[in-house]
Amino acid sequence: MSAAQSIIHVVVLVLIVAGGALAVWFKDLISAVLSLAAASLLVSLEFYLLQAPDVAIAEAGIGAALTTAIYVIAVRRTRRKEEE
Amino acid sequence: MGGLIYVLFGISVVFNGLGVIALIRFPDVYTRLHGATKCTTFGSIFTALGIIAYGFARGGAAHETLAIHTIVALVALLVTNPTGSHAIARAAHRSGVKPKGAVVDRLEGRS
Amino acid sequence: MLAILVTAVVAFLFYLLLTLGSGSVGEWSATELITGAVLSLIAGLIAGRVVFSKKERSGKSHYRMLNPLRWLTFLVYLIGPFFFAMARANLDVAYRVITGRIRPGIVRLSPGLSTDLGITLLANSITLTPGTLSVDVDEGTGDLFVHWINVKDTEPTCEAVCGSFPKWARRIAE
Amino acid sequence: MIIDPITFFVVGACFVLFMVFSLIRVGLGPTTPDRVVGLDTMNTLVVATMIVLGAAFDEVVFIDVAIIYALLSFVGTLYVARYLEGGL
Repeated sequence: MSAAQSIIHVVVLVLIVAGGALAVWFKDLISAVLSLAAASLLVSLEFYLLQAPDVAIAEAGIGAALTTAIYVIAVRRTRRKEEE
Repeated sequence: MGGLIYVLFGISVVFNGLGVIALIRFPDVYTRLHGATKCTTFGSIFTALGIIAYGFARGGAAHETLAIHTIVALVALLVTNPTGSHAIARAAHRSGVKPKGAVVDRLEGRS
Repeated sequence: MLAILVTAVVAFLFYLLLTLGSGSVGEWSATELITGAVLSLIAGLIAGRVVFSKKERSGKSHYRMLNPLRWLTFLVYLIGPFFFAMARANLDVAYRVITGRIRPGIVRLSPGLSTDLGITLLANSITLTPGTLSVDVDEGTGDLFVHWINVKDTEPTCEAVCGSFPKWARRIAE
Repeated sequence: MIIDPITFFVVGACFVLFMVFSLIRVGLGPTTPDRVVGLDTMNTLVVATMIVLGAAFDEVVFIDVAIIYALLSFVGTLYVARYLEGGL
Protein backbone atom coordinates (compact mmCIF):
# COMPACT_ATOMS: atom_id res chain seq x y z
CA MET A 1 0.00 0.00 0.00
CA SER A 2 1.53 3.27 -1.13
CA ALA A 3 1.55 6.61 0.67
CA ALA A 4 -1.02 8.11 -1.71
CA GLN A 5 -3.38 5.24 -0.99
CA SER A 6 -3.02 5.83 2.76
CA ILE A 7 -3.79 9.54 2.26
CA ILE A 8 -6.97 8.65 0.38
CA HIS A 9 -8.09 6.30 3.17
CA VAL A 10 -7.38 8.76 5.97
CA VAL A 11 -9.06 11.74 4.26
CA VAL A 12 -12.16 9.75 3.33
CA LEU A 13 -12.54 8.44 6.90
CA VAL A 14 -12.13 11.94 8.36
CA LEU A 15 -14.73 13.28 5.90
CA ILE A 16 -17.21 10.56 6.90
CA VAL A 17 -16.92 11.60 10.55
CA ALA A 18 -17.22 15.29 9.61
CA GLY A 19 -20.34 14.64 7.53
CA GLY A 20 -21.95 12.70 10.37
CA ALA A 21 -21.11 15.45 12.86
CA LEU A 22 -22.64 18.08 10.57
CA ALA A 23 -25.81 15.97 10.27
CA VAL A 24 -26.16 15.95 14.06
CA TRP A 25 -25.29 19.64 14.45
CA PHE A 26 -27.69 21.29 11.96
CA LYS A 27 -31.06 22.53 13.22
CA ASP A 28 -32.44 22.83 9.68
CA LEU A 29 -33.56 19.31 8.84
CA ILE A 30 -33.05 19.58 5.06
CA SER A 31 -29.42 20.59 5.68
CA ALA A 32 -29.05 17.62 8.00
CA VAL A 33 -30.43 15.31 5.29
CA LEU A 34 -27.91 16.76 2.81
CA SER A 35 -24.97 16.15 5.16
CA LEU A 36 -26.21 12.62 5.77
CA ALA A 37 -26.28 12.08 1.99
CA ALA A 38 -22.70 13.37 1.77
CA ALA A 39 -21.61 11.02 4.57
CA SER A 40 -23.29 8.04 2.93
CA LEU A 41 -21.71 8.75 -0.45
CA LEU A 42 -18.33 8.81 1.24
CA VAL A 43 -19.15 5.49 2.96
CA SER A 44 -19.82 4.13 -0.52
CA LEU A 45 -16.41 5.38 -1.66
CA GLU A 46 -14.78 3.75 1.36
CA PHE A 47 -16.37 0.37 0.57
CA TYR A 48 -15.08 0.84 -2.96
CA LEU A 49 -11.56 1.50 -1.68
CA LEU A 50 -11.70 -1.66 0.42
CA GLN A 51 -12.39 -3.56 -2.85
CA ALA A 52 -16.03 -4.48 -2.23
CA PRO A 53 -17.80 -3.16 -5.37
CA ASP A 54 -21.06 -5.02 -4.75
CA VAL A 55 -21.47 -3.48 -1.30
CA ALA A 56 -20.57 -0.10 -2.82
CA ILE A 57 -23.38 -0.45 -5.40
CA ALA A 58 -25.87 -1.34 -2.66
CA GLU A 59 -24.73 1.57 -0.51
CA ALA A 60 -24.97 3.98 -3.47
CA GLY A 61 -28.51 2.87 -4.24
CA ILE A 62 -29.73 2.92 -0.67
CA GLY A 63 -27.70 5.78 0.74
CA ALA A 64 -27.68 8.28 -2.10
CA ALA A 65 -31.07 7.78 -3.69
CA LEU A 66 -33.51 5.95 -1.41
CA THR A 67 -32.67 7.36 2.03
CA THR A 68 -32.55 10.93 0.74
CA ALA A 69 -35.91 10.53 -0.98
CA ILE A 70 -37.60 9.01 2.08
CA TYR A 71 -36.20 11.64 4.44
CA VAL A 72 -37.20 14.51 2.11
CA ILE A 73 -40.75 13.16 1.86
CA ALA A 74 -40.87 12.78 5.66
CA VAL A 75 -39.67 16.37 6.20
CA ARG A 76 -42.26 17.55 3.68
CA ARG A 77 -45.04 15.90 5.71
CA THR A 78 -43.83 17.31 9.07
CA ARG A 79 -41.89 20.45 10.10
CA ARG A 80 -38.69 21.75 8.55
CA LYS A 81 -37.03 23.23 11.66
CA GLU A 82 -35.98 21.22 14.67
CA GLU A 83 -37.38 22.40 18.03
CA GLU A 84 -35.48 22.92 21.26
CA MET B 1 1.70 7.70 -25.30
CA GLY B 2 2.59 7.82 -21.61
CA GLY B 3 3.29 11.56 -21.80
CA LEU B 4 -0.14 12.23 -23.33
CA ILE B 5 -1.85 10.41 -20.45
CA TYR B 6 0.11 12.42 -17.89
CA VAL B 7 -0.93 15.66 -19.65
CA LEU B 8 -4.61 14.63 -19.64
CA PHE B 9 -4.48 13.82 -15.93
CA GLY B 10 -2.71 17.11 -15.21
CA ILE B 11 -5.41 19.12 -17.03
CA SER B 12 -8.14 17.25 -15.17
CA VAL B 13 -6.60 17.93 -11.75
CA VAL B 14 -6.08 21.64 -12.56
CA PHE B 15 -9.67 22.19 -13.72
CA ASN B 16 -11.24 20.24 -10.87
CA GLY B 17 -9.20 22.37 -8.48
CA LEU B 18 -10.42 25.54 -10.22
CA GLY B 19 -14.00 24.39 -9.85
CA VAL B 20 -13.57 23.85 -6.13
CA ILE B 21 -11.85 27.24 -5.71
CA ALA B 22 -14.78 28.83 -7.57
CA LEU B 23 -17.14 27.05 -5.18
CA ILE B 24 -15.34 28.64 -2.22
CA ARG B 25 -14.73 32.12 -3.66
CA PHE B 26 -17.81 33.25 -5.58
CA PRO B 27 -20.48 35.28 -3.74
CA ASP B 28 -23.84 33.61 -4.45
CA VAL B 29 -25.52 30.39 -5.59
CA TYR B 30 -25.69 31.10 -9.33
CA THR B 31 -22.07 32.10 -9.76
CA ARG B 32 -21.02 29.11 -7.64
CA LEU B 33 -23.02 26.88 -9.95
CA HIS B 34 -21.19 28.42 -12.92
CA GLY B 35 -17.81 27.49 -11.52
CA ALA B 36 -18.75 24.13 -10.05
CA THR B 37 -20.65 22.73 -13.03
CA LYS B 38 -18.38 23.87 -15.85
CA CYS B 39 -15.03 23.16 -14.27
CA THR B 40 -15.82 19.82 -12.65
CA THR B 41 -17.54 18.52 -15.79
CA PHE B 42 -14.59 19.55 -17.95
CA GLY B 43 -12.10 18.07 -15.49
CA SER B 44 -13.99 14.78 -15.28
CA ILE B 45 -14.12 14.59 -19.10
CA PHE B 46 -10.34 14.78 -19.17
CA THR B 47 -10.02 12.16 -16.43
CA ALA B 48 -12.20 9.82 -18.47
CA LEU B 49 -10.24 10.61 -21.66
CA GLY B 50 -7.04 9.73 -19.84
CA ILE B 51 -8.45 6.37 -18.76
CA ILE B 52 -9.76 5.69 -22.29
CA ALA B 53 -6.33 6.46 -23.77
CA TYR B 54 -4.74 4.20 -21.13
CA GLY B 55 -7.13 1.33 -21.88
CA PHE B 56 -6.62 1.42 -25.63
CA ALA B 57 -2.86 1.88 -25.30
CA ARG B 58 -2.47 -1.10 -22.93
CA GLY B 59 -4.36 -3.29 -25.42
CA GLY B 60 -5.89 -6.69 -24.68
CA ALA B 61 -9.56 -7.55 -24.24
CA ALA B 62 -9.80 -6.62 -20.55
CA HIS B 63 -8.39 -3.13 -20.99
CA GLU B 64 -10.50 -2.38 -24.06
CA THR B 65 -13.61 -3.38 -22.10
CA LEU B 66 -12.49 -1.00 -19.37
CA ALA B 67 -12.19 1.83 -21.92
CA ILE B 68 -15.67 1.13 -23.36
CA HIS B 69 -17.26 1.15 -19.90
CA THR B 70 -15.51 4.43 -19.19
CA ILE B 71 -17.11 5.90 -22.33
CA VAL B 72 -20.53 4.91 -20.97
CA ALA B 73 -19.69 6.51 -17.61
CA LEU B 74 -18.61 9.68 -19.45
CA VAL B 75 -21.93 9.83 -21.32
CA ALA B 76 -23.86 9.39 -18.06
CA LEU B 77 -21.85 12.21 -16.48
CA LEU B 78 -22.37 14.52 -19.48
CA VAL B 79 -26.13 14.01 -19.44
CA THR B 80 -26.78 14.24 -15.71
CA ASN B 81 -24.45 17.05 -14.67
CA PRO B 82 -25.91 20.07 -16.55
CA THR B 83 -29.44 18.81 -15.93
CA GLY B 84 -28.80 18.65 -12.19
CA SER B 85 -27.35 22.16 -12.15
CA HIS B 86 -30.36 23.44 -14.09
CA ALA B 87 -32.67 21.85 -11.49
CA ILE B 88 -30.73 23.45 -8.63
CA ALA B 89 -30.77 26.91 -10.26
CA ARG B 90 -34.50 26.73 -10.90
CA ALA B 91 -35.20 25.53 -7.34
CA ALA B 92 -33.02 28.31 -5.93
CA HIS B 93 -34.89 30.99 -7.87
CA ARG B 94 -38.30 29.61 -6.96
CA SER B 95 -37.38 29.34 -3.28
CA GLY B 96 -36.59 33.06 -3.26
CA VAL B 97 -32.79 33.32 -3.50
CA LYS B 98 -32.01 36.51 -5.43
CA PRO B 99 -28.87 36.83 -7.57
CA LYS B 100 -26.49 39.05 -5.60
CA GLY B 101 -25.61 42.37 -7.24
CA ALA B 102 -27.61 41.62 -10.38
CA VAL B 103 -27.86 44.36 -13.00
CA VAL B 104 -31.00 42.87 -14.51
CA ASP B 105 -33.41 40.11 -13.45
CA ARG B 106 -36.00 39.29 -16.11
CA LEU B 107 -37.30 36.33 -14.12
CA GLU B 108 -38.31 38.40 -11.10
CA GLY B 109 -42.01 38.26 -10.28
CA ARG B 110 -42.66 35.15 -12.36
CA SER B 111 -42.68 31.70 -10.88
CA MET C 1 -46.68 -1.37 -30.12
CA LEU C 2 -43.93 0.30 -32.16
CA ALA C 3 -42.96 2.31 -29.07
CA ILE C 4 -42.40 -0.87 -27.02
CA LEU C 5 -40.38 -2.50 -29.81
CA VAL C 6 -38.11 0.54 -30.37
CA THR C 7 -37.42 0.92 -26.65
CA ALA C 8 -36.63 -2.80 -26.29
CA VAL C 9 -34.21 -2.74 -29.25
CA VAL C 10 -32.38 0.32 -27.91
CA ALA C 11 -32.12 -1.28 -24.44
CA PHE C 12 -30.81 -4.51 -26.01
CA LEU C 13 -28.13 -2.63 -27.97
CA PHE C 14 -27.06 -0.90 -24.76
CA TYR C 15 -26.87 -4.24 -22.94
CA LEU C 16 -24.70 -5.63 -25.76
CA LEU C 17 -22.37 -2.64 -25.45
CA LEU C 18 -21.94 -3.23 -21.72
CA THR C 19 -21.27 -6.97 -22.00
CA LEU C 20 -18.89 -6.75 -24.96
CA GLY C 21 -16.23 -9.46 -24.99
CA SER C 22 -17.86 -11.91 -22.57
CA GLY C 23 -17.89 -15.14 -24.64
CA SER C 24 -17.69 -16.98 -27.91
CA VAL C 25 -20.95 -16.36 -29.86
CA GLY C 26 -19.57 -13.48 -31.87
CA GLU C 27 -18.27 -11.44 -28.95
CA TRP C 28 -20.92 -12.44 -26.42
CA SER C 29 -21.78 -15.60 -24.49
CA ALA C 30 -25.15 -17.28 -25.04
CA THR C 31 -26.25 -16.66 -21.44
CA GLU C 32 -25.70 -12.92 -21.77
CA LEU C 33 -27.62 -12.79 -25.07
CA ILE C 34 -30.69 -14.57 -23.63
CA THR C 35 -30.64 -12.57 -20.39
CA GLY C 36 -30.29 -9.33 -22.32
CA ALA C 37 -33.18 -10.16 -24.64
CA VAL C 38 -35.55 -10.99 -21.77
CA LEU C 39 -34.53 -7.97 -19.68
CA SER C 40 -34.78 -5.51 -22.56
CA LEU C 41 -38.23 -6.84 -23.46
CA ILE C 42 -39.35 -6.23 -19.85
CA ALA C 43 -37.79 -2.75 -19.96
CA GLY C 44 -39.61 -1.99 -23.22
CA LEU C 45 -42.96 -3.14 -21.77
CA ILE C 46 -42.52 -0.92 -18.71
CA ALA C 47 -40.90 2.16 -20.24
CA GLY C 48 -42.11 2.26 -23.85
CA ARG C 49 -45.30 4.20 -23.15
CA VAL C 50 -43.38 6.63 -20.92
CA VAL C 51 -40.63 7.34 -23.44
CA PHE C 52 -43.04 8.01 -26.31
CA SER C 53 -45.97 9.35 -24.32
CA LYS C 54 -46.27 13.15 -24.42
CA LYS C 55 -47.35 14.85 -27.62
CA GLU C 56 -45.00 17.47 -29.02
CA ARG C 57 -46.35 20.99 -29.31
CA SER C 58 -45.25 21.26 -32.91
CA GLY C 59 -46.87 17.95 -33.86
CA LYS C 60 -43.63 16.38 -35.11
CA SER C 61 -43.24 12.62 -34.96
CA HIS C 62 -41.28 11.10 -32.07
CA TYR C 63 -39.60 8.65 -34.41
CA ARG C 64 -37.60 11.31 -36.24
CA MET C 65 -34.67 10.59 -33.90
CA LEU C 66 -34.29 7.10 -35.43
CA ASN C 67 -32.59 8.73 -38.43
CA PRO C 68 -28.85 7.96 -38.07
CA LEU C 69 -27.91 11.20 -39.87
CA ARG C 70 -29.14 13.17 -36.84
CA TRP C 71 -26.89 11.14 -34.52
CA LEU C 72 -23.92 11.67 -36.86
CA THR C 73 -24.58 15.43 -36.78
CA PHE C 74 -24.79 15.23 -33.00
CA LEU C 75 -21.39 13.51 -32.83
CA VAL C 76 -19.81 16.14 -35.12
CA TYR C 77 -21.36 18.89 -32.98
CA LEU C 78 -20.06 17.28 -29.77
CA ILE C 79 -16.48 16.95 -30.97
CA GLY C 80 -16.25 20.22 -32.91
CA PRO C 81 -17.97 23.44 -31.79
CA PHE C 82 -19.22 22.17 -28.43
CA PHE C 83 -15.86 21.01 -27.14
CA PHE C 84 -14.18 24.20 -28.35
CA ALA C 85 -16.79 26.38 -26.62
CA MET C 86 -16.39 24.35 -23.44
CA ALA C 87 -12.63 24.85 -23.35
CA ARG C 88 -13.17 28.59 -23.83
CA ALA C 89 -15.77 28.56 -21.03
CA ASN C 90 -13.34 27.00 -18.60
CA LEU C 91 -10.60 29.52 -19.35
CA ASP C 92 -13.21 32.25 -18.87
CA VAL C 93 -14.23 30.86 -15.47
CA ALA C 94 -10.54 30.57 -14.50
CA TYR C 95 -10.06 34.26 -15.36
CA ARG C 96 -13.09 35.26 -13.29
CA VAL C 97 -12.07 33.11 -10.32
CA ILE C 98 -8.65 34.72 -10.21
CA THR C 99 -9.69 38.35 -10.79
CA GLY C 100 -13.16 38.24 -9.21
CA ARG C 101 -14.57 40.53 -11.92
CA ILE C 102 -18.27 39.68 -12.37
CA ARG C 103 -21.42 41.54 -13.46
CA PRO C 104 -24.27 39.03 -13.13
CA GLY C 105 -27.87 39.21 -14.29
CA ILE C 106 -30.72 37.09 -15.62
CA VAL C 107 -31.74 37.75 -19.24
CA ARG C 108 -34.38 36.32 -21.54
CA LEU C 109 -33.61 34.60 -24.85
CA SER C 110 -35.95 33.48 -27.63
CA PRO C 111 -34.20 30.70 -29.55
CA GLY C 112 -37.34 29.85 -31.52
CA LEU C 113 -37.12 26.08 -31.05
CA SER C 114 -40.37 24.13 -30.91
CA THR C 115 -39.54 20.60 -29.71
CA ASP C 116 -38.81 19.54 -26.12
CA LEU C 117 -35.66 17.64 -27.10
CA GLY C 118 -34.25 20.65 -28.94
CA ILE C 119 -34.85 22.94 -25.97
CA THR C 120 -33.25 20.42 -23.61
CA LEU C 121 -30.19 20.11 -25.85
CA LEU C 122 -29.84 23.88 -26.16
CA ALA C 123 -30.27 24.44 -22.39
CA ASN C 124 -27.63 21.84 -21.55
CA SER C 125 -25.25 23.32 -24.14
CA ILE C 126 -25.79 26.82 -22.73
CA THR C 127 -25.02 25.60 -19.22
CA LEU C 128 -21.65 24.24 -20.29
CA THR C 129 -20.53 27.18 -22.48
CA PRO C 130 -18.96 30.57 -21.66
CA GLY C 131 -20.49 32.63 -18.91
CA THR C 132 -24.08 31.40 -19.09
CA LEU C 133 -26.30 29.10 -17.02
CA SER C 134 -29.89 28.28 -17.92
CA VAL C 135 -32.22 28.89 -14.97
CA ASP C 136 -35.80 28.48 -16.18
CA VAL C 137 -37.89 27.90 -19.28
CA ASP C 138 -41.20 29.38 -20.37
CA GLU C 139 -43.07 26.25 -21.44
CA GLY C 140 -45.60 28.12 -23.55
CA THR C 141 -43.24 29.87 -25.94
CA GLY C 142 -39.97 27.97 -25.45
CA ASP C 143 -38.10 31.04 -24.16
CA LEU C 144 -35.10 30.46 -21.93
CA PHE C 145 -34.10 32.47 -18.86
CA VAL C 146 -30.33 32.55 -18.66
CA HIS C 147 -28.06 33.67 -15.83
CA TRP C 148 -25.25 35.57 -17.53
CA ILE C 149 -22.10 36.23 -15.50
CA ASN C 150 -20.99 39.29 -17.52
CA VAL C 151 -24.00 41.22 -18.79
CA LYS C 152 -23.18 43.36 -21.82
CA ASP C 153 -26.69 44.47 -22.72
CA THR C 154 -29.99 43.75 -21.01
CA GLU C 155 -31.99 42.76 -24.11
CA PRO C 156 -29.58 40.47 -25.99
CA THR C 157 -30.36 38.60 -29.17
CA CYS C 158 -29.85 34.86 -29.16
CA GLU C 159 -26.78 35.03 -31.42
CA ALA C 160 -24.95 37.36 -29.02
CA VAL C 161 -25.14 34.84 -26.16
CA CYS C 162 -25.05 31.35 -27.59
CA GLY C 163 -23.54 31.77 -31.06
CA SER C 164 -24.41 29.03 -33.55
CA PHE C 165 -25.91 26.58 -31.04
CA PRO C 166 -29.62 27.12 -31.95
CA LYS C 167 -28.76 26.33 -35.57
CA TRP C 168 -27.08 23.06 -34.56
CA ALA C 169 -29.94 22.17 -32.19
CA ARG C 170 -32.45 22.78 -34.99
CA ARG C 171 -30.46 20.57 -37.32
CA ILE C 172 -30.18 17.76 -34.76
CA ALA C 173 -33.55 17.66 -33.03
CA GLU C 174 -36.21 19.19 -35.32
CA MET D 1 3.59 -0.74 -18.32
CA ILE D 2 2.84 2.55 -20.03
CA ILE D 3 2.63 4.79 -16.99
CA ASP D 4 3.55 4.41 -13.35
CA PRO D 5 0.54 2.91 -11.46
CA ILE D 6 1.21 5.27 -8.56
CA THR D 7 -0.10 8.10 -10.81
CA PHE D 8 -3.68 6.86 -10.47
CA PHE D 9 -3.48 7.00 -6.69
CA VAL D 10 -1.91 10.47 -6.74
CA VAL D 11 -4.73 11.80 -8.98
CA GLY D 12 -7.28 10.10 -6.73
CA ALA D 13 -5.69 11.68 -3.65
CA CYS D 14 -5.96 15.13 -5.30
CA PHE D 15 -9.69 14.58 -5.95
CA VAL D 16 -10.24 13.41 -2.38
CA LEU D 17 -8.51 16.56 -1.07
CA PHE D 18 -10.84 18.67 -3.26
CA MET D 19 -13.78 16.93 -1.58
CA VAL D 20 -12.67 18.51 1.72
CA PHE D 21 -13.37 22.00 0.33
CA SER D 22 -16.66 20.82 -1.10
CA LEU D 23 -17.72 19.52 2.32
CA ILE D 24 -16.70 22.88 3.81
CA ARG D 25 -19.21 24.50 1.43
CA VAL D 26 -21.86 22.01 2.56
CA GLY D 27 -21.25 22.98 6.17
CA LEU D 28 -20.81 26.72 5.60
CA GLY D 29 -23.30 27.63 2.87
CA PRO D 30 -25.67 30.35 4.02
CA THR D 31 -28.69 29.04 2.10
CA THR D 32 -29.86 25.50 1.35
CA PRO D 33 -29.22 25.71 -2.44
CA ASP D 34 -25.57 26.44 -1.61
CA ARG D 35 -25.37 23.17 0.28
CA VAL D 36 -26.98 21.32 -2.63
CA VAL D 37 -24.33 22.78 -4.97
CA GLY D 38 -21.61 21.48 -2.64
CA LEU D 39 -23.19 18.02 -2.61
CA ASP D 40 -23.48 17.98 -6.41
CA THR D 41 -19.81 18.92 -6.84
CA MET D 42 -18.90 16.16 -4.42
CA ASN D 43 -20.89 13.64 -6.47
CA THR D 44 -18.97 14.54 -9.61
CA LEU D 45 -15.65 14.28 -7.79
CA VAL D 46 -16.57 10.86 -6.36
CA VAL D 47 -17.44 9.58 -9.84
CA ALA D 48 -14.10 10.86 -11.19
CA THR D 49 -12.25 9.20 -8.27
CA MET D 50 -14.06 5.92 -8.87
CA ILE D 51 -13.12 5.94 -12.58
CA VAL D 52 -9.44 6.60 -11.83
CA LEU D 53 -9.20 3.99 -9.08
CA GLY D 54 -11.07 1.47 -11.23
CA ALA D 55 -8.21 1.65 -13.70
CA ALA D 56 -5.72 1.40 -10.82
CA PHE D 57 -7.28 -1.78 -9.41
CA ASP D 58 -7.64 -3.08 -13.00
CA GLU D 59 -11.20 -4.40 -12.66
CA VAL D 60 -14.10 -3.63 -15.02
CA VAL D 61 -16.71 -4.03 -12.24
CA PHE D 62 -15.29 -0.95 -10.53
CA ILE D 63 -16.15 1.25 -13.53
CA ASP D 64 -19.71 -0.11 -13.44
CA VAL D 65 -19.99 1.15 -9.87
CA ALA D 66 -19.10 4.62 -11.18
CA ILE D 67 -21.82 4.45 -13.88
CA ILE D 68 -24.45 3.39 -11.36
CA TYR D 69 -23.28 6.02 -8.91
CA ALA D 70 -23.48 8.81 -11.51
CA LEU D 71 -27.06 7.86 -12.39
CA LEU D 72 -28.29 7.36 -8.81
CA SER D 73 -26.78 10.44 -7.17
CA PHE D 74 -28.63 12.52 -9.77
CA VAL D 75 -31.93 11.21 -8.33
CA GLY D 76 -31.04 12.48 -4.85
CA THR D 77 -30.19 15.95 -6.18
CA LEU D 78 -33.47 16.08 -8.11
CA TYR D 79 -35.47 15.12 -5.02
CA VAL D 80 -34.01 17.92 -2.91
CA ALA D 81 -34.45 20.42 -5.78
CA ARG D 82 -38.10 19.44 -6.17
CA TYR D 83 -38.63 19.91 -2.44
CA LEU D 84 -37.03 23.38 -2.51
CA GLU D 85 -39.19 24.65 -5.36
CA GLY D 86 -42.30 23.55 -3.50
CA GLY D 87 -43.34 20.55 -5.57
CA LEU D 88 -43.37 16.89 -4.48
